[in-house]
Amino acid sequence: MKYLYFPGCSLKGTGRAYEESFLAVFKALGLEVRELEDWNCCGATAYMSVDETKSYALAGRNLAIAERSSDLDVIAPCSACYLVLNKTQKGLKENPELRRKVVNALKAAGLDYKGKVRVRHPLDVLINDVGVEKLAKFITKPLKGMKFAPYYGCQVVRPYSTFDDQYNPVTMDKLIEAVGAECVSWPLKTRCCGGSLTGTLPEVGLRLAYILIKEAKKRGAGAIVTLCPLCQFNLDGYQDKIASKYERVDIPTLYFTQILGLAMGLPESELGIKRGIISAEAVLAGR
Amino acid sequence: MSENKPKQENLPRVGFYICHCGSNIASMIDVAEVQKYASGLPGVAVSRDYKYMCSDPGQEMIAKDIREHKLERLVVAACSPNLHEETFRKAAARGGLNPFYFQMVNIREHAAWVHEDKKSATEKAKDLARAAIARVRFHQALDKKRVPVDPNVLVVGGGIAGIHAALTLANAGKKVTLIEREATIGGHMAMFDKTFPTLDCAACILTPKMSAVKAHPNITLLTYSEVNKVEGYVGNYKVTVKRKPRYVKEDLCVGCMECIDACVFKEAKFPDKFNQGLGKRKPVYIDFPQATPKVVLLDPETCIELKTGKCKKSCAAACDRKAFDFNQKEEIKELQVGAIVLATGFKAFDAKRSPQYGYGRYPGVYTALEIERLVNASGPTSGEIVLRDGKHPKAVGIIHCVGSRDAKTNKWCSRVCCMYSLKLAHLIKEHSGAEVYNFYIDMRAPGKAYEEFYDKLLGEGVHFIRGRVDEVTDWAMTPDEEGKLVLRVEDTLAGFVRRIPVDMVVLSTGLEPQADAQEVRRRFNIGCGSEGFFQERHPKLAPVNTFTDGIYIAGACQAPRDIPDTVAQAGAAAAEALALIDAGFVELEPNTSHVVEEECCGCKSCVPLCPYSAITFDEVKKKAVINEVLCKGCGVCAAACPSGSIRQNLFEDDEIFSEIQGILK
Amino acid sequence: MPDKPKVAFYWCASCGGCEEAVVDLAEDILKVVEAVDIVLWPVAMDFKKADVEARPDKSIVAAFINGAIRTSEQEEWARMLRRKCQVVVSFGACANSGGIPALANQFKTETILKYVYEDCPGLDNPGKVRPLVKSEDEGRTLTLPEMHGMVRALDQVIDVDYYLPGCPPTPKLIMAAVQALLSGKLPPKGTVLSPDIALCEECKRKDSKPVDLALTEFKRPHQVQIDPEKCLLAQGIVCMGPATRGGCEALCPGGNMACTGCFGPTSRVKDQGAKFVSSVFSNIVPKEEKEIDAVLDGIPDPIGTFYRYGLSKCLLRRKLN
Amino acid sequence: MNEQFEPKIVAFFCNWCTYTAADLAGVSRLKYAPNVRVIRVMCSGRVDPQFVLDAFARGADGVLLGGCHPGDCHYAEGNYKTLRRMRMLERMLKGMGIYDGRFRLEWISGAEGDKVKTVINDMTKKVRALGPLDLPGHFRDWDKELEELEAHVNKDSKKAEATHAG
Repeated sequence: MKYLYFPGCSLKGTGRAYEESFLAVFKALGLEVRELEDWNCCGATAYMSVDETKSYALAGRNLAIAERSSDLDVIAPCSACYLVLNKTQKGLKENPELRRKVVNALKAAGLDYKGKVRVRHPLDVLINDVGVEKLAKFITKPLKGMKFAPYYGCQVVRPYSTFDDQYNPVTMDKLIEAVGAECVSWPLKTRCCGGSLTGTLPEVGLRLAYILIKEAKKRGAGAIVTLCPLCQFNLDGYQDKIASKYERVDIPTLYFTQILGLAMGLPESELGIKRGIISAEAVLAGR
Repeated sequence: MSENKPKQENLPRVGFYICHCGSNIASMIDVAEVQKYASGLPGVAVSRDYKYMCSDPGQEMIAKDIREHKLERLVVAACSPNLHEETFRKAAARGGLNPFYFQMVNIREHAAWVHEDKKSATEKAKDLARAAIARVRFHQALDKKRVPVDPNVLVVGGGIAGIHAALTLANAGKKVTLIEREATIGGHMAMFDKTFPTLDCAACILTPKMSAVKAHPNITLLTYSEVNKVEGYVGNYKVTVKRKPRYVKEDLCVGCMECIDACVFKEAKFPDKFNQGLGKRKPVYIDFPQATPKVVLLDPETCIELKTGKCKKSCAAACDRKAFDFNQKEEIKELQVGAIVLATGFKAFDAKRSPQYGYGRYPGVYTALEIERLVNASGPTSGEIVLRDGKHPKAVGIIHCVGSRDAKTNKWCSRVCCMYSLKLAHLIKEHSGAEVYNFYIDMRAPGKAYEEFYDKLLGEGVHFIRGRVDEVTDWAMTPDEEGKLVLRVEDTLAGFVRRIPVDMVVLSTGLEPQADAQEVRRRFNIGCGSEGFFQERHPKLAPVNTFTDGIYIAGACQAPRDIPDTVAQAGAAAAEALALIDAGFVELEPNTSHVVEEECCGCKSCVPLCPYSAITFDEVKKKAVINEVLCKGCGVCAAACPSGSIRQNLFEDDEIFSEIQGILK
Repeated sequence: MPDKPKVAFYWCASCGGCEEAVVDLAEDILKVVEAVDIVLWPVAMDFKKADVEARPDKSIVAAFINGAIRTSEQEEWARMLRRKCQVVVSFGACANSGGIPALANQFKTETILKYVYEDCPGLDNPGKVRPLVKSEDEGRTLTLPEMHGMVRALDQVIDVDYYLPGCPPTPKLIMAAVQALLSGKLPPKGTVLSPDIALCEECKRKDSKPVDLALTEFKRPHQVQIDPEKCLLAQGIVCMGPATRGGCEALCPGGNMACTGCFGPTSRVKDQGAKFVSSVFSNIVPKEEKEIDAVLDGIPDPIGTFYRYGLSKCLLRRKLN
Repeated sequence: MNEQFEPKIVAFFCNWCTYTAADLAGVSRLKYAPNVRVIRVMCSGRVDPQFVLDAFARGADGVLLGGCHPGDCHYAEGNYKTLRRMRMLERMLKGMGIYDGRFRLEWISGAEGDKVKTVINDMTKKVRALGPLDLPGHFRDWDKELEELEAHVNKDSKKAEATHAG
């Protein structure tokens, strides 16, 4: 199976570990992934509230490029990119006036947008296209004895639930079990990680992140596993600030592609394990 | 190739009447203008408008006009034929005119009520009137066919609705067959502990009726059976019934239950469906003590003998009446009945479809039916409110409208879950003394003594919080939430989000159609809404009838309904069936089709078209023949006869062509 | 002895097959000639228009007019014969319902002329010259009949007394018509001079048609080896028999070819094509749209098939454009 | 007169489903365009393609056929016959220059009152945009070419009679 890949700015920046582990795992699974040439920033959720037409055109450009080169699905690992691209598809389908403006704008750039391409999430591809049985064949070093808390964040399940349930998503839980680890029962799977508030209103943002990491630790999770670069950054990056404001928790935050890579026996260096601020060394040593 | 316009002079004399329907029609259609316009149309001898055509004076006016003006045709422009076609046919007959020389024009439901511009609505009324006046010229005199009605009745579904209907019919002296899919009758009601608003114990008021059914000479009770096929037509239905094997002979077993004790499985191991899986049962079991018929049955999935054939069959050995029969097979029975009452009941909403409430994830979350079993003295915990981990809950939260009034699941209000939530609140408080919180959106207590019951609960100190619970979580935000289930809810009266920690959560799941509603309604050839509730002929005027004559519906299969209304409907359905049977005959609409023998070339094109095999081919005469009694009058063969040799009464080609011509002038 | 009743034969837009049918009366033609005096028969006798015009109105007992009305000349002849004759018999499918020529009603006149005088393969007309209704040649003006916008049946131009169906009508029916005319015992005006019952009545293959025929596909005659005994429709071949008036004694099915509907519908049917569609597709097997379409694809030219002889009498009369 | 063109649409509704849905739309006071005139048949399978052609020939700008959803027919299979016939009729209508939504087949169950409203409003809008079909008008135009010649031929006949009056 072949896919196009839309990295987005995070996976080239703070979320580089996500890109490295994603590419490594997909390569190992024999899934050919080709980065979209000349992709541009997706505008993230902020731009849409500033200027809807321009933001749809900006995100729509990526979709037009994807459609131009082939009819393959395009994978957008970052939750924000995944949400924005899906929202653009839906918005342009339901709003003919907006669609006319965006299509004309893209025509001026020599692109023509039809809206046929499907935007996919890597987790959806792993669980639904590849399937847990096939994945099991690749698991050479199951992460026995490790307990992970699955954190989905918000954008992958709200406002649209595309490949999982809105209230109680389970695809990542299945992946954690597939890699041989234990999935901690954790009701805060989709509770807000603070998002951009950690930067703009720290007294609110940090408290939200603190609640998540505290409860995960309390329920015995060795690490939190997530699928969104911003959540990973909020939970992993601010633990010093949280420690000074509340209490020290110290729990690493890994990407689901990283733990899958480890279970498939891929070297840590290829999975960007070292990039985490809270070191996962101790936790992973036990495997 | 001449046009079929009859000559001007020999046109039959037509009486045209347009109804004001109070202001329903007159407010949007200029009835005087239509009346005047119609009076000028060829053949119209009398043209009147009147405030209420369907009233007695209205009908009397028609009868008088027919006699005085020697009218030969009648056209009434008013409401839908589905409403008053019969009324005006009878009026025509009273005037001495064949009732089928009449054509109705729908200018209320199809015009006055749905248009906003008086000019175009009046224009439309004139077109439709002209079409009917053109059409009625070609009407033929017809008369309804009478067909005898079989006096036996079939009642499908052994819940309280089916039980009450069957008893009412049997007490009226009719032979009734009551069919129930489960091993015992009693339906959902048998599972309840008490019933609102009087707190009668469900078993106390239901068991006498169940034993009355068992004892009644006129009722044949077929449990563990399903209807496979329905053929025939009103008054003459042939029903095929499939009886699943119990592996126990019903006439021998007296329900002493000694076989259950003797079963090789020492303790009960398998989830007991009747107790919503809370209790356990053995492969040989009986649903509940008052099960009717009081006969055990074997579960082929778990009984070793049935699965492997290698069991010492201690159950059979213990049975001195030798009631066991391990190779009992599925049995097919045929019934002849004149009327059928469908009382197939409802299915409770599956709480797992609202994952935010955590049913199936948190052991402390129960469905209302599970609580009905817990508070029930003959339930798995003999009435003791106890959690799955054995502890007694100090605080219980009851969430109303689970799955109901929700765009994501079921849009409709389930009508009973407010009242049974109040009842459960009372029972839980009474049995366990716990603090009880009811989370509701609107407290709906519309029935007799319902509001008073709600007041009683308020008096008993139950906490009522108005708001839709957002989620049930075991995440403790504060120390006093540790180990509890926390309900997060926006209290719309207090105006802020609250977190209520409780030990047990009860989900008041709503009512929805049975899972197989679509197949069942196709089997009985009745309609149903897209969600699956059976379609009544008219929501107000014929709530227990269906569009198929002879088939009636009662209870929650038609819409969510509480027990009092269900029993009332069951009585109504029984009355409708009795009316049909006691008439002794049924009049079939005469709009059947017939082959004109000398015109038929014997091409057999029509023969395979009839789903009721009413069309056969006479090999001697080499002509197609239609059996008028089997013909249901759909007209498919009339449209398909390539040489135009089949006519459908009341819908002949001339009549429809003239209607088209009338509309388009 | 008083001079014999005069009859006229005329042909408008026709192939000459109907003339051929009269000749096919063979020796019976002598009986006809004995009884009547033919005063017009362009294909066989040299009477001119002026000869007919010279006759007083209604002096001819009957005119048998075959062929559809396509040009102004044909219309003129038809109107003149109507004036000159007491009884006009519309003779054959072209006169009754437009016949094969009426299939042109699916095309604009310009499309037809462009094809015939410009695009037709094998044509040698570099100058794209077209015939003109009026043209000058060495001081003389030459006029040609004008081509009407559509092909009409005879009774769409003049009032017609009787109809002789068929392409062509069978000699037997022609003889019966002539004898009826001579005997003066005539059915009511407008009658079609053939039994008012569909063809299957006389078809020998009728018994082999199953009572529960449900087709899954339609075949064209060249695609299948036709069983000479079995009902053609049952073999999946479009046979218009059930929707076509009998009287021809099922000549075509007898000649191992499906009936194509030339006798027109029975008197109870207003549009033969629409009625046949209503019947023949009612019981094809598929119930889903896609599969239904696949079966319908077995009939690539529905209008040409179901209105082969009767497009003028289709309720829509001609293609809209 | 610049008054907007109002299409006239003839509808055949089956008694058990679409006609009942139209009644329901009435009972629920839903508002929709007044351009449709309904003819009631017991089953959509009673509608003979001749009726559709006759409606167009007599001046209908659109024809709407309403029946029960497949599987719901009160007579079990009537609507399958309708679907088979009308799929072919649509092809023939297209062949005769009538398409683009002037003829429309809709499955509407007895409970879908609002579908009757949306279908009628939508079809009225579309047919209004297509403009009048007006076959009777076309028939008159096509037959104009006959009148001139008729006058001419009858004029000559007077002359011919005169010469042979004697």
